[in-house]
Amino acid sequence: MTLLLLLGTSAIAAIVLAFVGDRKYAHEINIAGSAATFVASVFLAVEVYWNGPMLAVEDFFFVDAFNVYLAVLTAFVSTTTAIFSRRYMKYERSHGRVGHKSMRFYHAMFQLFIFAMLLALLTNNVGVLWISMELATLSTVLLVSLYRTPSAIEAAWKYFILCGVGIALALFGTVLLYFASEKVFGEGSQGLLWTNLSASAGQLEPTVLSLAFIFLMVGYGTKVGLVPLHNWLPDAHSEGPTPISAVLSGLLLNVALYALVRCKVIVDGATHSNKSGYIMMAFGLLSIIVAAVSMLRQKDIKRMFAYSSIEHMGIATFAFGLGGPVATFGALLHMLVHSITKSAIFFAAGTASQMNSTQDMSGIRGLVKGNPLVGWGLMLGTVAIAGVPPFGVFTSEFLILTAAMKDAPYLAPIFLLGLAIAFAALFKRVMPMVFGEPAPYQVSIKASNVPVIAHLVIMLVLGLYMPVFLNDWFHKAVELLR
Amino acid sequence: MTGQYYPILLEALQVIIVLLGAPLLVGWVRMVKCWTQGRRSAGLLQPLRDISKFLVKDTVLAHNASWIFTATPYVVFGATLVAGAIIPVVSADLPLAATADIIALVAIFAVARFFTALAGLDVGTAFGGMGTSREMMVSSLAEPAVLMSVFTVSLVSHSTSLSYMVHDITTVSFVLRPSLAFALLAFVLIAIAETGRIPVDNPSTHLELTMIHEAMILEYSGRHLALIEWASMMKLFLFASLGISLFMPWGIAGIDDPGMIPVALVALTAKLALLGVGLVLVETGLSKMRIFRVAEFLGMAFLLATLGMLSYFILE
Amino acid sequence: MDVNFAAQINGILAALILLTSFGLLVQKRVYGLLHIFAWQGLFLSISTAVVGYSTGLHHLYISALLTLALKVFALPYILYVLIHKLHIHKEVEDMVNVPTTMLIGIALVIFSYDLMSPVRELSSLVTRSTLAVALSTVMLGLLMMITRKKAITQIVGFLSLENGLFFAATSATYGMPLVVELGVALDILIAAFIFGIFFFQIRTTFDSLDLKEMEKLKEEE
Amino acid sequence: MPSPFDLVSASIVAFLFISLVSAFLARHQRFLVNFSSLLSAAACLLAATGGFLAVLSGGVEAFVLPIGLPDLPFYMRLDALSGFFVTLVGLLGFFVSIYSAGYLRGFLDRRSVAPLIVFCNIFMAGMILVLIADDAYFFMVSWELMAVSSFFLVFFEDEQVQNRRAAFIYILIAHIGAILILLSFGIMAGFATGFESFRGYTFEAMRSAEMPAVWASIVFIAAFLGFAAKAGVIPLHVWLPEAHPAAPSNISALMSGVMLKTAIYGILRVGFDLASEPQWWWGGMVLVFGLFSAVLGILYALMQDDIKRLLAYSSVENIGITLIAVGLAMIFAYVKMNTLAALAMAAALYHMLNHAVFKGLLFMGAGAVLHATHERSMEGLGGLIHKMKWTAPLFLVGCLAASGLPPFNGFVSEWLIFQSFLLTPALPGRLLNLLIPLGAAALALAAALSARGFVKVFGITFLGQWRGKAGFEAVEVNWPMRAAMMMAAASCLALGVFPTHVIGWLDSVPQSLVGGGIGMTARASGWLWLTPVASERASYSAPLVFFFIAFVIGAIYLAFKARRVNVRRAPMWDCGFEKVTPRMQYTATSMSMPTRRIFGFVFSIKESVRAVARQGSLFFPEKYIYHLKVRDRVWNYLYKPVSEASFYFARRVGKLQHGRIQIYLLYSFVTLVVLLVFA
Repeated sequence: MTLLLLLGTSAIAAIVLAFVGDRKYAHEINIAGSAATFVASVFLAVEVYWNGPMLAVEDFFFVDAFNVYLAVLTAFVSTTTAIFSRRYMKYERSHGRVGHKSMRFYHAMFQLFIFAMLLALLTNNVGVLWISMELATLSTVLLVSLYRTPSAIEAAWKYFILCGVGIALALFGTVLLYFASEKVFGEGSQGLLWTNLSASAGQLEPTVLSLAFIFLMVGYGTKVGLVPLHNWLPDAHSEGPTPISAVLSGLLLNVALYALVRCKVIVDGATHSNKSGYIMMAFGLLSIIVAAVSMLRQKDIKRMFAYSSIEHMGIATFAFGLGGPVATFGALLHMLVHSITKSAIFFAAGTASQMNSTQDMSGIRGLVKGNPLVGWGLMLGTVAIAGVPPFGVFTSEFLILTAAMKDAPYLAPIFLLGLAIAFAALFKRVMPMVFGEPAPYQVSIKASNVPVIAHLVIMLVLGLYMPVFLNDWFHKAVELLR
Repeated sequence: MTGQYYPILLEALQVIIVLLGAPLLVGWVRMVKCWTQGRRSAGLLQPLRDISKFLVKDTVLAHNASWIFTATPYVVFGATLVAGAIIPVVSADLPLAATADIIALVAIFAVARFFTALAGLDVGTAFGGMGTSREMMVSSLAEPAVLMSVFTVSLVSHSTSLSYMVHDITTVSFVLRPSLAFALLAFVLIAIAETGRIPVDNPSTHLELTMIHEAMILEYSGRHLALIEWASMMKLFLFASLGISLFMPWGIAGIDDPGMIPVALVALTAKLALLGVGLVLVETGLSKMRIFRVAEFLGMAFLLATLGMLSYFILE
Repeated sequence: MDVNFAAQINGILAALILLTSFGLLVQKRVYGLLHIFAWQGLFLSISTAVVGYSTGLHHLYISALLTLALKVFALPYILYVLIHKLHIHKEVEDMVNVPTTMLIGIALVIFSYDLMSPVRELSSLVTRSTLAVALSTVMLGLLMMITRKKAITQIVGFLSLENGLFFAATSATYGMPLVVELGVALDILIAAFIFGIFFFQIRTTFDSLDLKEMEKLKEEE
Repeated sequence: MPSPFDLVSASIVAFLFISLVSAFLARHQRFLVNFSSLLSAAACLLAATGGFLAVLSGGVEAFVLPIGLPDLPFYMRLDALSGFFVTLVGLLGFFVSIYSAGYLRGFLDRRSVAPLIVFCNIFMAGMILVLIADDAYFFMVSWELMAVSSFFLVFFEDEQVQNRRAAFIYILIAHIGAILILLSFGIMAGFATGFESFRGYTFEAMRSAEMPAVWASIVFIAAFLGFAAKAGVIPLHVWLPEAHPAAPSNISALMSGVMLKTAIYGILRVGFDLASEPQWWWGGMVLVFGLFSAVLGILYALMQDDIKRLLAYSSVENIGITLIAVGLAMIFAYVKMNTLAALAMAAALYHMLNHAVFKGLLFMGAGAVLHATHERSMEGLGGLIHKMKWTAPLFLVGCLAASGLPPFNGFVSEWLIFQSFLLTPALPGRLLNLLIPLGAAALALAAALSARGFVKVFGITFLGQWRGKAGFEAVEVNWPMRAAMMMAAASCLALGVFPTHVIGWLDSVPQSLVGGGIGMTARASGWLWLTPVASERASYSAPLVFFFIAFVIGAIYLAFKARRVNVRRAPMWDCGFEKVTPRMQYTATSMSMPTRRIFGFVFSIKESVRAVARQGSLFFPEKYIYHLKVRDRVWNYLYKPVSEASFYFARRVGKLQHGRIQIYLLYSFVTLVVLLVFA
């Protein structure tokens, strides 16, 4: 019940906003919708926490420790993003970067996007998972090109085509999956239910599944933004409006990774080998290194942090590939902390580029003097994302690293090298932006700092003290994923 | 009944020897030098006369001389005298010898030098600075060298405490060792450098291009100058007797036999006299080096000393 | 009509689909592309219907109809309208030389055949052999997107890739569950609208649908 | 009666509390300064007492703080080793806190001191937490807490670009070091039991971890390099001479005085406590690194004309000296000579204590000079002894101590290290036997050179005549600063004059680490006499030496008083050349010229003299311009290649982002095909 409420809220919000999305109170509706979703998700979470995994609507939905926490995370980040986007988009609007229709479109699509992701997370049907992933892509494509600038359109086009092709390949993988499962479950949607597949993965045909996994890997991997399938990601993040960048790298990548991991579980169950794990580790390492190195030479602030998202997704992928309780725990935690931190950073970065009316990092200076909250927000966010304690990212990276040291000691140095380079790049770029004398053209604007502060506080708490229920969830999830 | 006074008497004797012996040694050296150069000498006591003369003369201070400048002579003299009270000259069981071993001894000399160098900078003349800079260059190379050479001896004698070293070398473990030979050679070179003799420095010049020690104390006069001069004489005497008691201590009074002391005195005088002659021969034979040759000279000394220590570890 | 016969028909249709996607690969004229694409959709829907008939799975009829509606009429029509509106019907693009493309295409067909042979052994379906064709259609669609320089041709390539997927779904598994089928169809429809919007946006901002215009976003030297 | 651990943890809470409160008191700057300095001074005292008692009792206290991950709470442990370092932090922290009360006033009307105070207290807390952490996770958290807070402190004055650059280099090297440390912890945890259940991260589990010798060596090397990066061991020292001048002086005092020591703590912790299977060459490696740092560090120091840079390089030297002792201790411990190992370790600890005190004093003095003149380069200073009547003698004490001259503390520890060299018997292993004399030689050289360096610092800065802007009048600094420096100077003297007590106190540390001690033998013949092993091997009586020198000086002084001659002031002797100006004095550069000539091969020197011609005259130029640039060779040999390589790689990778969508599609296509073929 809660579940339908959860999905329904965002769907309804989307529809409503499709009509009134350009009114003055649209922002508040947007916030309210997201907030309601968040509340619903919390209730759902509590339910699941007490009663354990649950199936709903004749097995169409399946909620367990793994996806429920991602659902809560999605709802939460969407709420804070809505709060942030209120002032942000008002400013954009007042500076004539977006028009009436666009605002309507923006709000509707935002909610639709949330809906798609929640659906992807909660559904039990691998096919529907695919559909909602596609839906998530489609709903954001036109948001990326919201500003109608040539580069925005180009970015959106690349996003559309690359993700379209990727997702198509994923569909092929899904077809193969169904092809294999059909022999076990016969015709009908039973054969696509994740619960059935994972339960009786042993009977599925290994060859087909390993084939299927490759397609799923390439397909969903494109959306996760793994190198070398990542090329849409920096463009889309840097050209879209900041709230969208925040949810893209904070949520969409997570959901894609979630889909991938779900499929991995089935495949591993069938093939009884960790071949898929090795593939994921390879992708992860490649992403870490390439992204870290690319960050060294970035000029656009959002672009740089987009690369950092690639790096962190690489870390999580690597960890999931590594397997084992510690690594998986770390990976789950990493998905959480990365999305919270990264969205906070995007908020701060967005405000910063509004203040200096440029996204070029060489043009942004002395934020601390201009607006201490924004400056420190960006600085601390960078510190956190760079994996420095006492912020949560460190915890997950610590666990993943040590696990890597134990299970794959010869890969660990590469991993560490990547981290070091990324660290250097981040600090080299961010310090001049935050400190020093502000640029003359810098204006101080009314930015909503609540989301940034909230996220950073959460990160700090997570770094120093992890609540027991979260820990239990992760352990349950780890159990599910082994 | 003299038993419990014996150490005190011995210490007193030692201090007197150092205080008076130093000017006498310098006087002797100058005398021999005059003879070798066919001049009439001013006599053995001339240095003593100089000192007493300085002591009664007025003192002139530069306008911006600070308390460092006035304090330095006292510190230098005090440090050197304490050093003199530590090195066994006539008897191995010098009571104060235990207060500071050979490393501490070198450090005490370093204190004296440190303050001299500061005094050189204090007034702010070009000369003082030049002297300080050069002196510190010399010392920074000489000090490790002297440490290394005495380390070799203390490795041989399994002790760094002077009296035990002397005792050990006279009585127990003296065989002809390559390490000691290296150490001795190094020590001689350094002693020349440290006491500011030709070919490193010339105590009797005031040519700005050549002087080192004199440049630092150029501003001193009167009783300050007296203290400094006296201290430097003592330094010469002490290095001589240190070399003697480390490398040729025979004839020195061993642990608790007071009877030997007169003999020891005679032996000491003889050795010092010989050393003086040797020094004169060196100084008349050689001419002063250019300042940056000194570095090579000392580097060689350092190398020799290290070789000595190495050869102890490798050969013995 | 007995199963083997259906299988033979299906085989023929598969061959035709493959042929059409080769045709797409080498066709220069925009209208030509559309026609070939429409033909492909037709073959696809027929084969779906045949499979449905021969196996008595009636939801396949629905998907056959969907295919017919979308792939044969709706999409080509939308594209046609767009081309007309944007005055790009004369656009004839120079290809990177045809023989190479053809060779690569053939290589891909062989590759996917080889790839699918193990899967083929596993399957008991009459239509199993067409899985290879489906995969090669996908591959060829991808190849087309790589080799073509115009936005519109890329879209066509993308759609034929989708055809391959549909074909795989029907031939390999007698169609996905209906929910999925509908969802996929819906997605494709939305996609169609989106690229429609895109064409206008691109056209208005770059006044050409040539992808060379859209190579600004890259790591500057 | 609270236990030592209670005191220490109380101090940590206090520090965090202060930083929290200060964050909200940013309005009332003046109040904030006094309040925070006072409170943190009290907290430091708490910590110092706790550490002192812990070392005194030599007991072990453990505690588990139920935060962090539920499966991995924060384990804490206070034993003799941690206690010693906590004492260090507390002691110097106390001086510096009092100093800050005066020093921070200098910022009051220029900029907000709130961040400085906030991060400074976090920094203190972080350092103490590092010392009492007892599991890898908590250790890393506190380690990075320390690093990051000090990083913010380094560029507290963030307008200058070079400060930001310094901070960047600092944080980067610190982070790479941290990663290396994490590497070694990770390996140990991996071999420890209960890794799967998060229990392997505790130091307890690591101690009992069994691992093959190769892995043990990797663990040690990684840990050593990681900590060396923090300690500023050459060649990882480059951040240090950048960061120390950039940071405010009270912070540089803390960083150089105690933060570097926490790295040594880490080396001791891993080398003696955690790592199993020690190898014979571990000690040798540490020794060699120590030698290079000691000699090169002081040589670089001699070349500087910025006081704080010079002091920073001298910290490199002293860390090197400490590592020499540590290396000796490891070697002795390996060959099971516990007494010798204890001697060497006691020497190392003692030297760290001394260095903390005198380097703290020197940095505070440098801060005072900066505070009074706003001039960091010695070339613009001089004659301050007449203006700063208190600072000058206190700074002099620091210089004497740093040059290892009796009766001050620096000498005692160097003496102990020399003793442990000289007591070395023939060791198994030819290499080690060669190392010992070379080590002694290098140490002697470093000691002598450091005297040279500090003559330069004091002489040029405080003596002679004012070289700076004409008509500038420096004024003595305020009381809190003076008081802090006085206390530091007093403890320099005390540590130098009563070594036996100190050694008796810290004896429990070697007892616990190498299972031997010199506490008994050191005091065998009374507290007056320091006899490390036996009185016939070596003995040194600091009190007596001090007393006798004082006595002789006093005696002469009185003798002169008895019959006084008149002293008159006169202009200094100008060789008959009338116009002697302050510009004719020796400068810092000319002071160190002989060293440049002798050891020139060590540095990369750019030297140029340019004549500015006077119009109309060919022969008599207007003036000569002398330009000198001395740099670490390490920069060109190590750091430039690395950064250039990474940027080159970055350019190459950037080419991947080609911009053409077809190319991107090709990537996916190729990836797919490759995977299909190979997987």
